Amino acid sequence: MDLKQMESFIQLLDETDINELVWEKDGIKVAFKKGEGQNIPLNQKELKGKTKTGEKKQIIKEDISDRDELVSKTFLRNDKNKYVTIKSLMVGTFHIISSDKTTLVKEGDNIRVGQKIYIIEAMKILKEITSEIQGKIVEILVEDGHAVEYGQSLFLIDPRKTKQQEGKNV
Amino acid sequence: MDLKQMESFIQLLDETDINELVWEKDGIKVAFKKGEGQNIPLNQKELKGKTKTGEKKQIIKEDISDRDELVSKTFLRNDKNKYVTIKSLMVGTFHIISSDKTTLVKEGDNIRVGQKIYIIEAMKILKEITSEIQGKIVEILVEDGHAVEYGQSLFLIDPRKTKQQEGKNV
Amino acid sequence: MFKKILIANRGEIAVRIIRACKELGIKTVAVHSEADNDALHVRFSDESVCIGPGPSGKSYLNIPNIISAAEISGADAIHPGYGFLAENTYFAEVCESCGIKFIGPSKEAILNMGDKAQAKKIVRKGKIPVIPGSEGTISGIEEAKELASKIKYPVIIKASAGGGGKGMRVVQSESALGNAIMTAQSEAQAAFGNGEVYMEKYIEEPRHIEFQIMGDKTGEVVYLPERDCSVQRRHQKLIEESPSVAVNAKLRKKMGQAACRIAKLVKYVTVGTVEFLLDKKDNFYFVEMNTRIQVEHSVSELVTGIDLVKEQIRLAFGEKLNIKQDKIQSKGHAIECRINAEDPERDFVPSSGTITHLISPGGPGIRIDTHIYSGYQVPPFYDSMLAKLLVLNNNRQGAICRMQRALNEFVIEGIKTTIPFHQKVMDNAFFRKGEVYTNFIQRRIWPER
Amino acid sequence: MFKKILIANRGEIAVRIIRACKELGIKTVAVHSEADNDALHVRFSDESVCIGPGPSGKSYLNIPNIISAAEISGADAIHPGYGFLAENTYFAEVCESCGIKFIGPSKEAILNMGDKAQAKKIVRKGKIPVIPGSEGTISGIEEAKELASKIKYPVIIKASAGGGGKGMRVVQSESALGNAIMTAQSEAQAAFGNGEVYMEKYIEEPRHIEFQIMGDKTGEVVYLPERDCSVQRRHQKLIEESPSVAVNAKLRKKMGQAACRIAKLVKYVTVGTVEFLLDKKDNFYFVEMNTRIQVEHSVSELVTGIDLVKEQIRLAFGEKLNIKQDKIQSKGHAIECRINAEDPERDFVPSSGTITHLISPGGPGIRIDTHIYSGYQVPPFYDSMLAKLLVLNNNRQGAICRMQRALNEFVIEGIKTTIPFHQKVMDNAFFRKGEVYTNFIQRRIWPER
Repeated sequence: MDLKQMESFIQLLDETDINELVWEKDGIKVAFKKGEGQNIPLNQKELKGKTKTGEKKQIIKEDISDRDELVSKTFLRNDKNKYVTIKSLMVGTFHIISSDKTTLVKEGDNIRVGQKIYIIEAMKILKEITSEIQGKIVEILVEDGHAVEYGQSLFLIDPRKTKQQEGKNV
Repeated sequence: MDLKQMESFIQLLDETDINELVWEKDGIKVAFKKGEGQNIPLNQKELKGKTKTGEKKQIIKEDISDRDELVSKTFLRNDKNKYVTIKSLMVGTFHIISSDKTTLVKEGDNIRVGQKIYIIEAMKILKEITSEIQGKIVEILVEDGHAVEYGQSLFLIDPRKTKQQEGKNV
Repeated sequence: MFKKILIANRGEIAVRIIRACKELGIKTVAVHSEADNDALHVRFSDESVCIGPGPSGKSYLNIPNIISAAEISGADAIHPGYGFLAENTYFAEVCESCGIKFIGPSKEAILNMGDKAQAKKIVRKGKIPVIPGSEGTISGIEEAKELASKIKYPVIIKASAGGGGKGMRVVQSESALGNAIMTAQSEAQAAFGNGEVYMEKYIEEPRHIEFQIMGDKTGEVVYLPERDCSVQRRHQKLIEESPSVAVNAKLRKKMGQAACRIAKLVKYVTVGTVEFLLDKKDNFYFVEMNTRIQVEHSVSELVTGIDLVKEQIRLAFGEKLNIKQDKIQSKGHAIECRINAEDPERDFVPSSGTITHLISPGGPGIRIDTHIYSGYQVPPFYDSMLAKLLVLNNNRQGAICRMQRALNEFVIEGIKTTIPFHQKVMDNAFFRKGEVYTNFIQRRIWPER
Repeated sequence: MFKKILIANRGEIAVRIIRACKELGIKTVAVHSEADNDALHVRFSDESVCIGPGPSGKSYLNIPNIISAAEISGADAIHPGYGFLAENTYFAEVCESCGIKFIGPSKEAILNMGDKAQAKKIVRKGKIPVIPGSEGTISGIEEAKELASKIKYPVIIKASAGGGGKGMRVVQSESALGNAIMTAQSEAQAAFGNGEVYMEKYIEEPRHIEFQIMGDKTGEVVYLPERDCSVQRRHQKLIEESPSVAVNAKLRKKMGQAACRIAKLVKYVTVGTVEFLLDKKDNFYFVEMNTRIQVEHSVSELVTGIDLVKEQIRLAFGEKLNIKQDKIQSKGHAIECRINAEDPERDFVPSSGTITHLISPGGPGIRIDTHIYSGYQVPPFYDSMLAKLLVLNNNRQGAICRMQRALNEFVIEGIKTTIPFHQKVMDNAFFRKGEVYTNFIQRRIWPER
């Protein structure tokens, strides 16, 4: 990084409300930090309150080179109140295709309470798991035949979807 | 990551409510951090600037049960631009009373540059130390015959006092 | 050798087992609760599987999830550590039925030694003394008198349902026996709703002396020099050392051989510990056998140079003992202090929270086994041990000095620890003289409590 | 025994000396620069005195302030550690004149061994081989040929003012000698402005083998098993081990006795080290003697169980050696890795800053000597060593495995360290086979550099 680059950085930084910037390459490390305390409008502060540490970490881990991906994930997370995650309470192998080759559920399916949605294989026993909620499957997060641990997210469910539909159906 | 990419990042970051972002790839590391919040009134910011860690620590070390003492010390420190501290550059025993029993200086004395103000005894040798500043001795911080280490504060000097007096004397 | 071992434990012992596996070139799978996501055993292992929420009943004791974790990770053995499932015969059985090697003795050995009455019966067969006393409860005073005169006074009357000193009476002579039994019975009735009592010979100021043994599948068993674990609080060991000041070479051999005999009686394979009470006249009595690796195994590792966890894994795999009894020698004196997250000033109440600052002792003759680090959050769900601080030196006096300086160096901020308690013990004149019996803490450290 | 010792040093060695003093019941005074206000040696000592600003020329090398600190604190001895004033005869003299015991050999011994030419003269008297070569510089080609044929080819021509390979030529036969001298002379002239060169026998792929010795005032001297310090970068040792794979019992005795003979020649009291180069045919040559405790002393402590710093203090006080030569035995194999704040990927450039996260290895067979902790700021003023990580195991293979797992456990975040370098070495097939000579790093690890 030369002086020219540095200048443009500083200008860029000055125009935004980014406060700190660290750039490291081949052992060269450049760090910028703006003065503390700056007229940030109230509404921005409010927005900030919504970003939690856990989420930040996740975003950081993702490959930021794919910007659309980043935006979509961020969108999902900002919208997380809308969706419900079904997590595994058992350790084992996740199956969505039953032994008779039928697929139990797929993305886009509406599921109801008590519906068989997946199978966990543990200690050579297949255990069928039924849903405790109703809604639409937005995403299936684990592939058939993969191992899952306790607390691992399996399905992303939009619980409002079927409510509306059910409303119509009734 | 080049400058172009960085720019778009910074813009992106500025538009979102993401606060912090670290990007690392093949030894290149880029970290952004936004301002922490903030319309702090200007006068408060100024006050903050004055409290340094080092000072805080010293105040904490003192016996806070004696509140008057604390206040006076704090006052002194807030006023520190006014006063100058003479520190020891040697390790040894501090003497303000010379071998012929005369006291070299006392609190309230005006001292001038080059005046013998104390003696350090080190390796059985007495070394006379002269002042490099002029002013009035506000406080002598070490008792005669006590050991001092490098950097230890010995005298608190009000450098303006003699200037005024000298003004009169001239 | 095993290819991959799942460690069904947490804390320092999980880390300890991973260390042994790494040095043996065996892959490791850590299982952990949600409260232990950032734990060192998770960080140090090759793979990790979350098996449940914080409370151990739902995670570290969750047999289906642990077995399933072994299956999905392809582990061919499970090391149970100590506590949790380490002496659970059902777990050992499930492992066996799933084709996973349980790293410990056979389930029959665990069963035989786990039931105290059964264990004593076996041990008596081997002509090893157990504390004499009534077979079951006593009721009739005449029967009691007869037994007492047989086992000789002093005797102690204990509540069958009891604990904590309630319904307990020491009797010095026959004239006091009748009254003592009646008081004990009514105290027991009041405290536990069960007035049954039994009688045992009363051992005055005994020491807790235990022998580490190792056995292989050919039936060979060796013992390591004894550990003295007399510094206990409510039967919880706090300080262990080796060798014991109370055991000379002759007694060591006698007790060690007794320990080996017991192990052979149950065809013991892998590592285990035989615990004895030792009275002031060098009489010793079998108390129990621990069929697992123990917290204090590291004391014996320090004095002998033997890596017990590696040996345990090797022996469980079916390898033979590779050291002869006469090659096992003590190279000095070792002491272990258990540093617990407890407040010794407030009756050892557990302390949880975040460790804000940590400085570990170092330099010559120091060993630390811990799972904590600066910034570590101590979860409230598990036992309170934070670290084992061990020292080795040429003799006991030197080891105490070294422990004192190590305790002084040990900085753990953010939570209360038992470091001040250990400093008090190391300073205590009776401890320094080696006059330590199982009542040491209540008698010498906090007599008022 | 001394009542109070001032430690004229910093970092791990200051902490190490404080540990020895604490175990001996001796009070300690730490001196420190302003950059070391929060250092562990300041925290662990009984008293501390600030002696100057960060740069060591004004603090740790400030003799008047150090002596004065000893006087005001009433210290009766000064331990200089290593580096700084440890081999400064003037400092030793000032201590003596002020009635403060300098913990080291006599100033005559330091002087005799400090001057390399003088040292070689003394050593030759003791019939111990030094590397053959010219007494001074060489100029005439005939003179050079004569010498070379006497000491036998290959020979090496070195710049008198030199270093870093400049003005250096290895010569295999007489036909190449003339040219080599001329090239070396002109290279030396260009590089150092001084064209003088000298000749030495060229030792191909030597090992650096050193012997720790201890001497008392009665003139008795003993040696400890050798340390192999061949893993060096620009004459800086990075890894040390004991014993050496290249030294058998017979050679050990021969070299150890030579080391003792040298120590006796200068009436050496306290601890010191005699360094040799060892060629592939078991010929060894005296290189120099270090008249102080060394960084790598801990390697010998681990294998022998002897506390060298305590012995050093005892011997300096005038006590006699309390161990006989035949009782000094190796109890296994020890390896030390120096963990430096340097970036091995960028030519070992020093790295300073704050240690943001620290996890220290632990468990069996690990020793760590360090002055760092989580939150510690590495000052830019001093040498870059952060920690010494040592392991002990039954044999070399086991020690390497243990070092590998310890290096894997060691987490130091916030600054660059040499941990990845050490991992690379432990993985290296030549290192594992023990084929390690002083050119190991350039030949086997980074041949391109």
